[in-house]
Amino acid sequence: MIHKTSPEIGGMGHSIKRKEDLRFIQGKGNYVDDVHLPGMVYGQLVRSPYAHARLKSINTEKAKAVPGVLAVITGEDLAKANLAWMPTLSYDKQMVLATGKVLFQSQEVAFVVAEDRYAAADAAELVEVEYEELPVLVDPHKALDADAPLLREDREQKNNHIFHWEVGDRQATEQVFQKADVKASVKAFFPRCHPAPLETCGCVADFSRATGRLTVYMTSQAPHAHRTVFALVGGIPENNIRVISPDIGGGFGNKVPVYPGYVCAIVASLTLGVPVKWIETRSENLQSTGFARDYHMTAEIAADRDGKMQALRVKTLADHGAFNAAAQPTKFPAGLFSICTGSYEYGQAFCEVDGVYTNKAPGGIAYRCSFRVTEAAYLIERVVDVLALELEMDPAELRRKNFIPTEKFPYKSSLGWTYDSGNYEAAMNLALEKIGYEQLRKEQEEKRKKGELMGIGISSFTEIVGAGPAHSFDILGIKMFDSCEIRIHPTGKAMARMGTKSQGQGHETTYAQIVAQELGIPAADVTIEEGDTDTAPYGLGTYASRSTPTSGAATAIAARKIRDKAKKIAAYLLECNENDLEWEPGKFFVKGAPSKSKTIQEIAFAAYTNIPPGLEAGLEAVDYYDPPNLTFPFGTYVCVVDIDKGTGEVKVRRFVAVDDCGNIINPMIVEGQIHGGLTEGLAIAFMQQIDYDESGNIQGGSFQDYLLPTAVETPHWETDKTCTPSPHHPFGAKGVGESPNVGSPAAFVNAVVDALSHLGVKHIDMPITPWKVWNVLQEKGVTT
Amino acid sequence: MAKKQLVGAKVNGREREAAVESRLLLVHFIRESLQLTGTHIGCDTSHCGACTVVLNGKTVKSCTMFAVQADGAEILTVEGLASESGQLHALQEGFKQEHGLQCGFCTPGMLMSSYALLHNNPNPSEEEIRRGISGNLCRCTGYQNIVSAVQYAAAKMAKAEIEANAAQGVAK
Amino acid sequence: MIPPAFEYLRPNTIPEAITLLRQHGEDAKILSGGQSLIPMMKLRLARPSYLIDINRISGLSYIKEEGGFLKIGGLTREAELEASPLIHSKYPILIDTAHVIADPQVRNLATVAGNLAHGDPANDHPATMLALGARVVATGSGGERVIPIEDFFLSLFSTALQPDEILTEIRVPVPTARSGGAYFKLERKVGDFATAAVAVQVTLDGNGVVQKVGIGLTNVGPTPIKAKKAEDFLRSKKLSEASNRQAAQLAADEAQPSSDLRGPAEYKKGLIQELAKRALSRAAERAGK
Amino acid sequence: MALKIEKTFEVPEPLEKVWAFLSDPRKVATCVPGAQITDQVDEKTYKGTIKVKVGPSVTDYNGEVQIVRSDTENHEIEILGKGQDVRGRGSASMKMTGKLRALDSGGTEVVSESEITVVGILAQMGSRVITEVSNIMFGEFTKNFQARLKEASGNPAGPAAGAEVAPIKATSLAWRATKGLFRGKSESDS
Repeated sequence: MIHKTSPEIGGMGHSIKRKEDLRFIQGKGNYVDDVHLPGMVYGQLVRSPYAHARLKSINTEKAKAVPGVLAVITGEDLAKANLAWMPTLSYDKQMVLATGKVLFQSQEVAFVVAEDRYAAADAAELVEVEYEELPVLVDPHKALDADAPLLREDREQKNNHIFHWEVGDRQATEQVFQKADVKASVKAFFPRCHPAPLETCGCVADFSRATGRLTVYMTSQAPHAHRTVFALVGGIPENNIRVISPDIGGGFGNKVPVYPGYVCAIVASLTLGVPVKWIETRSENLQSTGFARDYHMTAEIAADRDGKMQALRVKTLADHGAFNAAAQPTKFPAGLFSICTGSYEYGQAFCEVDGVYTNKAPGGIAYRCSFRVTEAAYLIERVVDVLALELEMDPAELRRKNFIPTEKFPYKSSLGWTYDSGNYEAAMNLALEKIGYEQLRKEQEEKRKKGELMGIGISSFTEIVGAGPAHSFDILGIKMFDSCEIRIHPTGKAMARMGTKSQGQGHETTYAQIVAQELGIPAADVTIEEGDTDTAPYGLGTYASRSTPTSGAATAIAARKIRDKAKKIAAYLLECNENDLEWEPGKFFVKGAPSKSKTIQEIAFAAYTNIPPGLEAGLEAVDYYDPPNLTFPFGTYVCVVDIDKGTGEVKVRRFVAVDDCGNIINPMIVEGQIHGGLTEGLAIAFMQQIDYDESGNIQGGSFQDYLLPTAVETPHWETDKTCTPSPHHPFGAKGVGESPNVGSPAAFVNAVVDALSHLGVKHIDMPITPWKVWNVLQEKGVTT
Repeated sequence: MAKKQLVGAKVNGREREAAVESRLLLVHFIRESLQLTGTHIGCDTSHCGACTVVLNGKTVKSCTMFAVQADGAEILTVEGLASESGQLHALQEGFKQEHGLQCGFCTPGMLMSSYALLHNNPNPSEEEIRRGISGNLCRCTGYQNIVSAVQYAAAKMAKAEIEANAAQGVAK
Repeated sequence: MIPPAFEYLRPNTIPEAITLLRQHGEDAKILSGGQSLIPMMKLRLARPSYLIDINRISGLSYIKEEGGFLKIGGLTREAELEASPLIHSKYPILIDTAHVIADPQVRNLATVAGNLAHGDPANDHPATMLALGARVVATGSGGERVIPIEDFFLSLFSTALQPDEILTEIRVPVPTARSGGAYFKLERKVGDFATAAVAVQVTLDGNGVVQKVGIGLTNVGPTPIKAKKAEDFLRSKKLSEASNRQAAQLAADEAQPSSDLRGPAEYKKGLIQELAKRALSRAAERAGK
Repeated sequence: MALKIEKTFEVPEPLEKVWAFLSDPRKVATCVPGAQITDQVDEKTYKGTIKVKVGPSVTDYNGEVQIVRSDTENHEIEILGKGQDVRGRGSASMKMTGKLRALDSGGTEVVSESEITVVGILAQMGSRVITEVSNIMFGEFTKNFQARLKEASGNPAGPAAGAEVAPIKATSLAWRATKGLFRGKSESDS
């Protein structure tokens, strides 16, 4: 366990109040749309109403005639600068502004720049685009049909197949299935959904003709990576680009990719020599930026009669939309989906995924998810429940029987991951105890006799976060380390900068606590700064719950480097041998003589005023941390639902979340993250879907139909924790931001299915809307 | 350029004025004409409440109102919540103490809705708080700590009132 | 999102407003609460050249009982309805209704009259007013006329208001003793339009026999629907679970929903049936008090 | 989105007359609320406009009407109408198959099947209304069709083309389309 510092120091384990809050509660945050530069002008995108159409002509004359309009940029204009297309992080490319044809509804077609947003909006409406509609491909199952329209004419490969990827032993798995006593399977669709952070994406691109420098204020979860992308794609020397991520109003993976709007604003600023602001509307955000999931999955489990699992087989069709723009840095086209073995032991497992193009917006891995772990966790936790039904076994009991035993960690999974640590049964036992599982089962039995419907759903998920080890991850070849630079000022106060970027996770507080923990400098005396590529050390940004596993680790290591130097200074000041010194948070003292000590503040002062001979002045350090492995947070969630037979409404009566994310920096912040993630999970399970009709029209393209729960739909969450530290992380932490979103959808769905299982129901696809439940009840002859 | 008209309003206690197009949304008047950027835009369709301000004592979504409609009105935005001397409002304190915010984007709107809620109902139940903030979306907190924050503020304001009354009693 | 340009007009009296309506005809639009119109303008689906803001016309915001009617002024906001002690004590069905319209901020601006005048079958007050047997007062260049609510909704977004008329008052007959009403709505989330909803108002005699009954349905057809067959069935019947069940079935038969993102048509019919049962029993319960 | 409307109705006119009317897009267009033929491209193809309107909300489409198939023997016709929103925000098209059958009464039965496809902002925002609006428009069309035929019999030589039917009153795709967005509240709709 971690040594607990005093509340004054406020190191790890203290629920100290957030440092960033003061500006936000006073309306003094600085989000990208708050950035106002002299001479700034405004851009607006013109988008395609068609999902698939040939571009016949674009006439910008009327638009240009609107007073205040400065420029209208089209794909043809960009093509002249070789910028009509840009690379994606998944080794594909994506149109910045359409040339030739459009491939999804709301695709970017032209960019209007005007002196104010009102004129830009007026002009955007006057850009005349002539389209010739083409057959639309919406159903991914038809993407590979011989008569399917070919979407990507730019590729050499003349079909809509993007990739086939498989892992595991197909034949050995097949053999186990052939001999198995019991088989369970589920076909589960994880619908396309969208992270929808409350702040949409946007930027202010500011190119100075005087200095030749480009400054881009943008909603970026990965400012350094974006700077490199701009340098590589735009040909601007990287030292002449400065990316600043100001305060970000939520990201959830939506602000990882580079979007055409950013590129257009940059091009416009380069062309016009004035700052250009581009801010998405909500509909633009929902309709064109990084969505999540859209996985059509089948899972099968082979088991013996006693419920011991023997093999897992997974087959998936992945709908990537018009471009493979999944912003994921793994070497695997389906990201970390092969974590689908979950918390269980099998003899064999096999997983295959095929990716296809459709006439839908590109993206795929956003929404509080470590590169497809959400799909994986949902699928395995769903099929385990189906197996429990087949075996007529209690789903908790079945899980208990198959959990990877604690003593087997680090555990190598049949699909190749090395789980760092886990104690799955402890988390499940705590969750079951908290919710009163036995009692609830009895209640359910009674209720069933009376014809009432209640269900209990369990999800014992395993996460895989903290991208990531250099052997498996990179962005454009850049390894997925992350960084921290700490400077201790002469008065003993500190400034630390990281390569990550908070979007609400509270980094200004938690990183300060790590420094406080390691150096004994009160967290209040440590200022954290992220997001400015001119000042922060290079890093790959914040997503996939990677900040604590990577930059958090770098912070601890950098602090330890400082401590090492501080020790030398202390020895000099105390006129003793370094080896005679002992450390307690905040000071070095001589072994056996605690009164002979030097505080870190005294040492800091000496580092600038009384430098030991042979040592360089100052007290700072930087660390670039490449994690040796990923971390594997886990937990068990239990959900209780009641179903209204008359309306099909599902009410979440209780929800207990037991999380294990190793050692915790700030329990208050962790709990807040879990509340937020569970609420997103609730929305995914019951409300949210970005659907497309057969003509490629987006259904759910505004908050009218893309439903975000309010305080009224959101239940009261009950949280608890177990603690199984990561053995390889410098302070045993694992990362937590995504666990609640990864683990909860299965708990909700399992609870609903459990409520209906005695009627023979085995699965209902998300989102579980009242009408879907009602339809099932009608089918099963249940009436009020 | 379209013809402009003068709009004047008392914003956070100060008379402010600007010449605007009749179609200028109130939220743009506040954010751009007056440079009070605490009020945010999150959805454009009147669903998210990030643009909530208190207008003549009532919360409104400033993205769904024209600036010309607010001519002569009294407007309170998040920037006007703390006292002149910088003393935080009980709600602001509550949001910090109870971890009622994460990314901070919905926070100004949440604060303004909570402000109006407590004004009308100083001792709301949890259900009333949840209903009271149902026009404001938050993507980060799951609302639980926002509810706690409002409860914190309600308790603090009630205590302050009791103390103020007691002090008045003593004075008498 | 940015609305197209328009000219803003702010009359101080109803006659002025009517003159402006006549003057600008189809190019003009009345702006009262604006909570429906402004989002449409921002989407550039509505592009009036003139907006006639009637919010500064005095004397249009009131809730009072007078001459056997509850009178609600043309500028009365939903929030005012919710806050009214009179409405709380005597018209709980209106509280039920106002409470489930959009959200608090929208209700601070949105008007009850606008909710009717919009002619949207998905709006909530139309069904309630059908159940209550309300009348609306239309003021135009020809003066005032009173329109029974059942004659008001003509078609999708089409009402009996003439182009130069403004809805200036809603009149609800003051309920007699042993009256009660309720509004039950199922929505995908708070603030959403109804997937379906049912309003019921009943007056019983001392033996629990139905003297008067009104049933209105929300968002299950091109107009708000008055469930006449269900009403006819219940009249002079003693309310019971069985009669409620049968009436609910009749109401469902009268619904003409279409399938959409809120659910398939059959589901909506099923919902009407279920919600009608619940609204009937709640209305009866309230009538008994 | 696509939806189908199937409708069978009768007109008290002889089959041949109905057939002649139905085979002339200029005449048929006069029955479509808000539609107008502006130009003839070839024997079977015409250019036109259609306005779907209510109050302040107007959606104007420019497009073409084409007789795709005409089976004089069996009195079956397939007409395709396609229009693009003049503001570039989408399109609408309708494929209508009409089949005529002579009735003993001397009148004609019209069996029609229409497939309507809407693309763009209206389809995004108002899937549910499109069904209702289409039904209403189709109802108007039927009424107009019957009326025009009657007029035509009163004045058999008079060309029906060129006349314009007023857009359907108080019914707008656009208006209804954003229903969720305007959350049902408040303006006094005049």
